[in-house]
Amino acid sequence: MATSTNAKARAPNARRAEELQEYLRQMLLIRRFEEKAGEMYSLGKIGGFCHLYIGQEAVAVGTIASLRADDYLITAYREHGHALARGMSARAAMAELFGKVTGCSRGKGGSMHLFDAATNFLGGHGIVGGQIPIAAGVGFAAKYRKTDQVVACYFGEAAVNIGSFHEALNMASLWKLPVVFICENNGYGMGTALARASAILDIAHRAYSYEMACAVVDGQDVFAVKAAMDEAVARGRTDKKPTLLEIRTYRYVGHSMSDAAHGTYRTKDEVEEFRKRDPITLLRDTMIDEGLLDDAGFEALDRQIQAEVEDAVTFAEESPDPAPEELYTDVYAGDR
Amino acid sequence: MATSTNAKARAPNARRAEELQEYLRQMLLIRRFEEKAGEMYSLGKIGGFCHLYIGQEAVAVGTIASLRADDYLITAYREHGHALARGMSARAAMAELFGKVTGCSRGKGGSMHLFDAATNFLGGHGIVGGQIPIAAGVGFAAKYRKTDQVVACYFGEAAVNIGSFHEALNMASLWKLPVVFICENNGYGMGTALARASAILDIAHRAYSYEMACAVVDGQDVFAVKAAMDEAVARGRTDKKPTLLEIRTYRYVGHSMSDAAHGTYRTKDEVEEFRKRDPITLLRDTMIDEGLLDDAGFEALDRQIQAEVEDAVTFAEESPDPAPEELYTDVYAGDR
Amino acid sequence: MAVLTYREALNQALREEMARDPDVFLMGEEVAEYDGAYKVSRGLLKEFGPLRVVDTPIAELGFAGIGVGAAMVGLRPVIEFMTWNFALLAIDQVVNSAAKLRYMSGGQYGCPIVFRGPGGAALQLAAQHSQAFESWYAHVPGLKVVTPGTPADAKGLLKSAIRDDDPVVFIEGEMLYNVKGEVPEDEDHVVPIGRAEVKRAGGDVTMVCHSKTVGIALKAADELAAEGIAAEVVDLRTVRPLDTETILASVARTNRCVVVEEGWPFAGVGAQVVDEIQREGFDLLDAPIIRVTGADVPMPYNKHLERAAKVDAGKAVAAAKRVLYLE
Amino acid sequence: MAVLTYREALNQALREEMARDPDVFLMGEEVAEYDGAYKVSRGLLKEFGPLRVVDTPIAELGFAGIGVGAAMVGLRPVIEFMTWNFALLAIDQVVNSAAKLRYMSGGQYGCPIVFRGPGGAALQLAAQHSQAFESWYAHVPGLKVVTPGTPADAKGLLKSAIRDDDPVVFIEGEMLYNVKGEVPEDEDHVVPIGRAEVKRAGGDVTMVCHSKTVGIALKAADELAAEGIAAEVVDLRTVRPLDTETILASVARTNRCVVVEEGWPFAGVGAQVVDEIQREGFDLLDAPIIRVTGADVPMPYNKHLERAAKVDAGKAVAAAKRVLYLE
Ligand SMILES: Cc1ncc(C[n+]2csc(CCOP(=O)(O)OP(=O)(O)O)c2C)c(N)n1
Ligand SMILES: Cc1ncc(C[n+]2csc(CCOP(=O)(O)OP(=O)(O)O)c2C)c(N)n1
Ligand SMILES: [Mg+2]
Ligand SMILES: [Mg+2]
Repeated sequence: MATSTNAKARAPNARRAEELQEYLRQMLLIRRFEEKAGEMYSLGKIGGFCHLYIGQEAVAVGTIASLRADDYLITAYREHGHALARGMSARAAMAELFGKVTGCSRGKGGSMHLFDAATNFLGGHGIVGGQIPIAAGVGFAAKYRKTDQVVACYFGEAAVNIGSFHEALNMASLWKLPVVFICENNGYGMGTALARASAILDIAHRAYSYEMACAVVDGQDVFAVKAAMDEAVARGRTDKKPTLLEIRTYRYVGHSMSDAAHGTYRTKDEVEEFRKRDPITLLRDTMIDEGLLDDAGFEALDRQIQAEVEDAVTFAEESPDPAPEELYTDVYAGDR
Repeated sequence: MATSTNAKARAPNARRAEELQEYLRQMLLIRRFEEKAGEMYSLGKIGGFCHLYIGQEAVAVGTIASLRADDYLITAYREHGHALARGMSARAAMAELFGKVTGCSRGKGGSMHLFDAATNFLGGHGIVGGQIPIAAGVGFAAKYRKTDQVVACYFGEAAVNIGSFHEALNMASLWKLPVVFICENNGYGMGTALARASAILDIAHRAYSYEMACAVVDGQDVFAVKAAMDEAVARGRTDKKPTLLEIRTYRYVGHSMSDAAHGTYRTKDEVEEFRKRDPITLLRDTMIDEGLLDDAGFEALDRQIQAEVEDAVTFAEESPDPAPEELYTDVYAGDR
Repeated sequence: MAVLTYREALNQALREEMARDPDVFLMGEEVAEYDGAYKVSRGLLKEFGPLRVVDTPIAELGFAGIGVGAAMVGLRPVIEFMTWNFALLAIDQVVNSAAKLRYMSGGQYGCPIVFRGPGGAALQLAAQHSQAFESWYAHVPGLKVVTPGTPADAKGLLKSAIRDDDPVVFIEGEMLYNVKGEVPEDEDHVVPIGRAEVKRAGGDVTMVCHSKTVGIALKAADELAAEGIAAEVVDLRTVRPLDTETILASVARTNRCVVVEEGWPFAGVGAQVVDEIQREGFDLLDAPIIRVTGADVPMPYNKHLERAAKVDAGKAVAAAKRVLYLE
Repeated sequence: MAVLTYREALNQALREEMARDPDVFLMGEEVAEYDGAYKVSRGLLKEFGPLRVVDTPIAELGFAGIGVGAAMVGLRPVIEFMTWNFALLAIDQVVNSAAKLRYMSGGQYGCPIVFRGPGGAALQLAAQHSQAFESWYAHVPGLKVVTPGTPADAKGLLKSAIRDDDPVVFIEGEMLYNVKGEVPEDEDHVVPIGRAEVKRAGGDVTMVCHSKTVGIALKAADELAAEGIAAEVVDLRTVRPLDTETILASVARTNRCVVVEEGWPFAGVGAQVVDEIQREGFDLLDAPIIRVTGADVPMPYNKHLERAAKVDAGKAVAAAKRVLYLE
């Protein structure tokens, strides 16, 4: 595993404080947002399929921290975390989950399809693997236009067994496309453990089939994630080459809101065990160790974030539904 | 590359003579059959797409020699050679190319879709990669029934970049299916050289992504092919595990009858260079060296085979077309 | 007769057919240890073991092809697609392999396989997860397409599909799994493929429906009855082959027809029904046939928009009145 | 006007649009160094270089998705499928991504992409290589489906498709590539998407057709004219959106209609045409509409069987006479 930057070795300085503070804020925002989304789902305010990101926060935050504003992101249906880390407001995200016209996708996309053109957030996609070739296509566009933009493409470890993954990675490597393929290995695709779906356990090694660079990364350690992503982004931006990152993480909750918290496919103990390496706690502890944070500071931040999430709920609640005519708009370009 | 059994080291004996004679007969039959098919295509006796196997004969013959009668084969559209090596009569094959009711597929399949249930020949398939998961399914059936049958699955090197390949190999390895995946690497998919389509040049190494055994084999040397296949078949039959064989070969002719012999994607010189390691010549020379054949014997065999092919043409020519009602039979089980 | 849910009826059909024929196996994502994403395969792993109830990786094209291969050599695979939306990835194997093998091989190789799973829209699953593709599959010779609307039909048709020697596309209603109904307990309760059923008799207007719209048409018929209009509800049950005879016999009685289906309008199943009726029963019709379909848009997430996009009894009632020139 | 083949007309359209807009690029199997499997892209690599004319591995799903991604961020990809048969492997990207992105994103991301290639049956290519899928794509909201039948339409419609801001499924006739016709030389010759054209006027019977069946219908009209029957040939040109207005205007003149299409009958394009006519023009019809379609079977290899499976002028003539009650 890529080793975490030894945090203690660095002298605390304002820039680092700010940076870590921002990671913490984002991770906590995701955590609180997701907890609230789960609650709102249970109350029937949110419908459809709703996949929470709790436990995986350091992946989105650590990777997105490496990106520039003009880089692109694309991901699957478990994407609230990516959207928030990329800077979507909790309001726009929550309103979308509520199906309101103030939502990032005007209430037409829902939990699985958050989009945000303002931040080059190319959306949540619902067909497993579908976003992987699309990401390669965005990388192709960067190459075509001779920009130095990079594309971050997220997918679960269960998506590496589908044809899209294979075809896209082959072409991305063949054509030297600036894409970072980020496999969030949380151990399960719905109820199926990695070993029951993949003939190989080190997902990263799939990269060898495409002569692609790869790394296995500790996804609970935001520093490790950031460091690995920095390298991968540089490889894309400068060397114009793709990377496959396997980021090992864990989801604390069920696959979706209709799945039991641990289910029969894993034990409660296993979940508890993983919770011990909580990415937020790890970061908080590092910050406290480094003197960048104290308990009161953490509590204050948490309160502030909880208020932000509450405000998002109120906003979503009070926002109007799309007008009935919206049923027929956005099918084609001309019809709005 | 797997090394060829050193032919000279072995004492000539009757069994070996018979075996080599049979390889030679099959390879020559394929060569003459294909030459004739090309001729008949030019005369308009054969229609549609017609992909010849000239240059690749040792692959079909060497691999099929390792199989038992109850094993299965499945392949793509360039399958005349596999069908003949498996024991389909030249008559049934030629009549199918002519679209006659006496053809192996009653004239309904044509050049790309030879089938022969009597020899467990599961056909020629026209969608690149389509036969690969089907082969895995046949292997699954062998496992399900607890037989020790093995499946030989053929495809070109251009097929390894398609999703089917990836999905099928992963499941075949995960579930330990007795399949030999035989990639006939003839260097080109239509006009596209391997290096322009695959990010990795050693196709065999794709197997590592699936923890599958693999080998690179000299496809012009029938002994090397047979030896590698023996190993792979044993792995399937006994260890119940799949293998990926990359068999390096070359097609002397165009991709199909509508493609120029060498085209613009390769030089005439390249083709000539490869012709110098002709699989039939190599085998013949070995046999002559070993005292198993002389020039006269070769000529006699060739004449006999040419007569067999001529007979197949006459048979095809004189056979009736399917009756008009055949248009509506074989759509569903009940309708014949 | 037992009262079962549609889900239980399907589960029984699978269990009975697997018990009856050792060549039948079930394969798909989450069908084994998870008991099925929609729990249709509940208990089957326990009963039949991991060789006959097989969890797959997410690889629709691959495992559909594996099913085809197993079927070619005589097994009877039941391939579950978690939903038919994902089957788009596998459609090449369904259309280019399963549907054509018998023909291309001149009758040497058949493909006795069932592809099954839920189709149509559930609740707020948005554009990629709310699609009804039966008209696509029904377009293709070599396939049969079965779309049961009740628990009894679900069981009887799934049993028939598994015993059928040809590839069957078996589309379940995602919203029907919890619907209850009487189901014959007889292990040999099979419903023949290719026969529609008049689910309710009535002389004023024919309502043709299938799958989820059966319940909708029946509800509409109730509402119409309250207004003194007798609607005849014809449940296609099988979309391909289409039971034109039963449809025409009904239209001969009513002279008016509405077709209610869940999917998009363009070249939907209803278009074919209309084509058959106007061609074979041109003189029977006293009014044009009206189709009630899902809106011609990708499905929106917002629940009000979604409701507006979907067919419902009210829309079917309105259509019936239109063909009766009542509004 | 220049006389060009359909192939040359397409080639010109590509060349002109690529010259006009640097965001347009062509990608697919063998499109560059090989000049296209059917030579539609002849010379383009030379003219525009390897970044804009891109050979791909055999990976239809992958490169269709790459096209979608490039289109999302504003390029205008033209993705060539070597034939539409192989596009079944890519259909998930066409239907679940391209067609839905604008809607799912609430209008933020469009997908200005053209998927193009030959469709339908050529000669003796057998079951897997001889299929017409336009009714499938036309079923899907979010897509436009264009099927030119002449060189002029091929050029004008391909230019429109490339300039269109939505995903266009552009299905060329594999048997039309060598057909010649007059093509306007004007670089701004575009044919609007969504407009049918009366290719021949006549008052006795309407023949609706598209793509390869345009020539067939025109030939049938010639034969009918020899017998004193005036057929009006309506070329749909665009299958989705369907130009119902032009169809109905014609049927209003003729009161009789035949629909000729290459594909299979069940829920084909013609079924939708029938549905529209009988609904909007019920009182116009003096006879049922008859459809002439490909046989409801996988395509056989044998040339006589194949000929019997295909639509031809003779079958169209017979259908026209039937709707005129002449036989
Ligand atoms: C092609 C396809 N098949 C099946 C599904 C249903 N499905 C949704 S999520 C999922 C599991 C994916 O697991 P993974 O890729 O590991 O991502 P995670 O949910 O763990 O984030 C499945 C099977 C789907 N959406 N698309
Ligand atoms: C999915 C698909 N895409 C494209 C084609 C058209 N096509 C037929 S053969 C071929 C090249 C295949 O090359 P390879 O796999 O190396 O086999 P070879 O022809 O060399 O034996 C292509 C592109 C096809 N049949 N199927
Ligand atoms: Mg996972
Ligand atoms: Mg090749």
